[in-house]
Amino acid sequence: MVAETPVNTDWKIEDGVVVENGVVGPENGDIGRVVIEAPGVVAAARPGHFVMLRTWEGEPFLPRAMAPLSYDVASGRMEIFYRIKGPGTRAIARTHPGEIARVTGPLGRPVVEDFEGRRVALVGRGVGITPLLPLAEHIVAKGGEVRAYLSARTRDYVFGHDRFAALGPVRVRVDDEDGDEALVTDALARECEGYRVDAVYGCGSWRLTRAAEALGVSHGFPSYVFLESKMGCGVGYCKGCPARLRNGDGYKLVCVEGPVFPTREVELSDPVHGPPE
Amino acid sequence: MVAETPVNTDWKIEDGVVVENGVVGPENGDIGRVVIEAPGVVAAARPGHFVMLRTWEGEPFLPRAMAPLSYDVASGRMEIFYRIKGPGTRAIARTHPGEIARVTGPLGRPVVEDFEGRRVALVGRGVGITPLLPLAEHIVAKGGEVRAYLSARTRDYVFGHDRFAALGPVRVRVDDEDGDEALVTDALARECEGYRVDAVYGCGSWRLTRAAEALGVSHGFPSYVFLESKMGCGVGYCKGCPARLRNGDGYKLVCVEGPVFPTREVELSDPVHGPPE
Amino acid sequence: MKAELATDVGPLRLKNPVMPASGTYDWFGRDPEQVSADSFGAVVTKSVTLRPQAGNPPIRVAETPSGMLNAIGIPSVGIEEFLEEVLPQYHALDPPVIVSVQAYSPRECESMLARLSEQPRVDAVELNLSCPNLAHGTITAQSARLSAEMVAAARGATRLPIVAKLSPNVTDIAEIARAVEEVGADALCLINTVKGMAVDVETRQALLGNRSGGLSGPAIKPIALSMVWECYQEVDIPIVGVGGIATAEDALQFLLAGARAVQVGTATFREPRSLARIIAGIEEHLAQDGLHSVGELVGWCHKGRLTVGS
Amino acid sequence: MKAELATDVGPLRLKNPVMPASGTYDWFGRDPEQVSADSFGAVVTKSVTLRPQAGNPPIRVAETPSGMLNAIGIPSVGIEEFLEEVLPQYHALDPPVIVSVQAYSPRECESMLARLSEQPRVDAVELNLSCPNLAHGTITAQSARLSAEMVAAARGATRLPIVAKLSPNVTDIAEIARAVEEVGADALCLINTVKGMAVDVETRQALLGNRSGGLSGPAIKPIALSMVWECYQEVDIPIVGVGGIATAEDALQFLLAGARAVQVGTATFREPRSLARIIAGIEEHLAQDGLHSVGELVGWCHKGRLTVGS
Repeated sequence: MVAETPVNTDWKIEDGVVVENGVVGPENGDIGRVVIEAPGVVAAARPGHFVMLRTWEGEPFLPRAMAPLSYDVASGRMEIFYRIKGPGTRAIARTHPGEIARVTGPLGRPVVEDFEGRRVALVGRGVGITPLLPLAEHIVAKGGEVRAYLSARTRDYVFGHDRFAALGPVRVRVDDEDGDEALVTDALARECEGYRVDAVYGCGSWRLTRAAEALGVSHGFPSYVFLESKMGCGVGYCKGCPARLRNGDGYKLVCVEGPVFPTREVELSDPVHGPPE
Repeated sequence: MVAETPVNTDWKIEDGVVVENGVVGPENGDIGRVVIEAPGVVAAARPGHFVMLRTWEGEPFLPRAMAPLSYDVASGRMEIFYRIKGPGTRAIARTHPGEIARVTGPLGRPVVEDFEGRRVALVGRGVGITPLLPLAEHIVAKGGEVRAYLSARTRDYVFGHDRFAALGPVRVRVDDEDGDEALVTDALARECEGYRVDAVYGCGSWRLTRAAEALGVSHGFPSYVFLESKMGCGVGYCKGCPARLRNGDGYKLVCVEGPVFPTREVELSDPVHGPPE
Repeated sequence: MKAELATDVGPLRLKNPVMPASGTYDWFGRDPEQVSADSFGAVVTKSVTLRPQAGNPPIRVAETPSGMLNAIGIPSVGIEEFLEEVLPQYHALDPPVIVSVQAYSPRECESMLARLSEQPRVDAVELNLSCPNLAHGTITAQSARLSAEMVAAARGATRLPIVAKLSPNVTDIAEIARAVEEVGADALCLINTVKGMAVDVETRQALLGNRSGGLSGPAIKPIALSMVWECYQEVDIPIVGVGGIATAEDALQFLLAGARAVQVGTATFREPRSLARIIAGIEEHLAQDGLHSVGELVGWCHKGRLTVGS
Repeated sequence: MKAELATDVGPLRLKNPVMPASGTYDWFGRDPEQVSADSFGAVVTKSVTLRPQAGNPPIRVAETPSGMLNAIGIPSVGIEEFLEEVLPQYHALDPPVIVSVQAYSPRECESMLARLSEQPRVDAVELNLSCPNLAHGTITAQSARLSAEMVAAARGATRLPIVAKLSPNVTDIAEIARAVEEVGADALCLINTVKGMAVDVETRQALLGNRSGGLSGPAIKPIALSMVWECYQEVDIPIVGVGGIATAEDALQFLLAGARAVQVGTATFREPRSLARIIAGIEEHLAQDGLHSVGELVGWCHKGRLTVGS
């Protein structure tokens, strides 16, 4: 069970500054967007990385794991979308520009493959869309092609839509227009017929990731999943974020062995109690 | 041990608003001044009353007992000076105008004697000066005379000086000009020789209150003390704020049986561990 | 449809499952306008002792992370003055009155309960078993035998419902729970405060006058929940859950873990309207979830998992 | 003058009194720039078991007021892989290495300690006595007899300093402390996590995969302090204090109550630089108070009160 590639210890703790913060979409909505200036972490971030974020003193005790939509090295800023659900994300929502955001990162294992000439499908839903954008940019920068399949409750929550569109074709399904029975992976299924796909990455929906995996199996391409998990520390100390391995073969830690796993390795279902925050 | 006069249950809980807040005196000083608009509590307050104040969510868990310097019925505002010492007072210091201040009050037993024709000396030190001003105003309004004997570390901390001066003679001793050996009660001692004093009230210093009591004994006037205490609830539920009675005769509760006691009833010394916050 | 908030704690019928913890609310003959004991499921008096006692010297309370320590020491006017001066004031109140009793021996317990049984306005007694037992030099609630002796003495002296309040400072709470159930306790109250201490770095001494004290508040909620859960599986008598409840959600967690009613303590010190808010919150939650009564939730945790969709 | 931060925990000499709690820091062969285990008073490994084990299913951690619950379940590569793959990496570190050992029987304990005793880079062992004992169906640290058996087995197998880590979930912690002292423990580590539980109101089920878990963090500091205080009066071997320490002031409180060293656990999850900050804070406090060494503070609480001026 000793990690075969070294655990990421190249993270830093940085007192970033909140630059923008507010609710996305309808005013009483439950999705926030915060922009944080933390140049040290931003400069080191690669696709697949995440950060631990704390914008409050006192309670709650633990920081929150977040996967930014984008990192801008020039401005030193990262952009994070978060679902306002518990005391931590409510505290983030209350934060004002100019206030300090303690950021620990970049954390986890980045996606470092060479994408030259490779065609990659990205399947995301809700805030699970966000870690796919840095990957999309990386793939294109490395000479690959991307197609994004994005799903959300409403059009407001298709985060980074235009930026995905600048990188390749985008298919979108939103519940309130298309119904929540419609799967954005149906579009991927159709397109797989006439287009070679070399890999798919899913995030934010077990159902969509399972559908993507099934397409990979039938068309012969590998599939990967970005896992989300409640975390204690994010850095490998607490062992609190296990991903169940397939066939009951124990666990891997999302924080230091993930967050990206080949779908053949991990169970694609909810860890006991519904989606983590 | 059942209270002989009814316990004050005429308090209310009011969401007041912070109107002003800042440090008094030098910028790095440890004394804050906050003005809170809470018209319901202000309208009901009498001399001797105090309030429980909480301007924060989350930690620390308990509100803080505060004795305002003044209540202004017209504006519905109260003015509180506080020593920034622990997590509660640090949280108050961080509060901005416009934010909510939860006020429970007025609490405790007010001073309701008739002061017609009576000459009262008031002896206070530091933030312990503040509960004496509402009393001074009350005495003068009721046809009595007041003389204030005020002591502080520096002149900045002689709270309400001008307002005391508008009501009667004021004697001041500040450590950094007069030395901390000088007692403001020495002035009271001298003046007692040529001036009839009918009562003295002390607050904020065991030493000064004991000196005032001694003068009362030798000149034949009663002395009273405003006690401060760490409190759980402030309203009589928790029994957490005992004042030691003289001769080991048990305790009275500062919150519902005080905060003002005749000095002959209670021990005038520190409850075990130094001055309460 | 309005959900049914009423709940039975053994022979005791409550109009809702929320009451103050002993020593954290006091009836002074009337309430402030915003706090009405008439809305409580029951009222619980502060503990009364046989003879008057003054309580502990200062400092009696200390704040801790998400909680507080107290070393109040049960100031009490003694049972006789309690019956004459204090209890009659409770006639004005609507909810059942639960008198908390602190006895230092089974004999004291017997004699206090005999006196209380004669009173028209006592609906149940809560036995505080957590204070040091002077006779044995140990704490009653830390011994199954001593706890059983105390409850048996109470049972022999009264037909009033007996609620046994247990201490969390034990190796095996279920052992104590079974012991008091066996000798006739009608209900358990879980848990009393957890032993704790605060040190003042300035004076380099224990902060509390009594050196150690009892920890309460949200900090201990996980401990209390665990003990309610465990005892629910081990005994048949109903459980009143207490320990760190500050919100309706907290109260619901205790109901789900197996409590039939809850007590709210330290939260009242922070916010005197806590009980009213928790009662309203429970009602709202039941309505939202389409439940007919509080009773449906009690012990749900033990039924096994719901299937959760993807 | 610089104050002396070094402290002895029995035969173990530490350059400062601050170390991580087992399972809350991990040495991955190197540290991030801002976290340096070389600055710690000691390093403590996560617990190793005889055979490999995977740990508990999710959910493993839950936040609670001022604390967290964990039900990690001691994932372990097993002692052989630990000795081959993990321990050699610790050679690169300067501070003493304390290996935390989780044995499910005295026999397992013996065999693991025999293996550890052969290693050049093991400076002490910490016995985690708080996990369920499979053989007896009870928790070792909840029984003086079982605890003594385990420590005696360890003592028979090694000359390494043995630190016995006790559980707070007992009626009488001093009884357990005396029992392990008698059979040769060199030091106590007080306290392990407190048993607790979280309930998810949405699913109406226990939140943790293992249902109950261990409560840690500032919430339990008063409980830990009280047990350190109590054991300091009851045993002669040194105490390592642990439970909710997040600041230098917290650490000082434990020293005053009688701990000779402290462990920092949950605070590291919030702020990975906690240990460094606590070490610096203790040094600053000693200088401010004109103290020459950490040792002067140890157990000061027990000396009686300072006279406090008016």
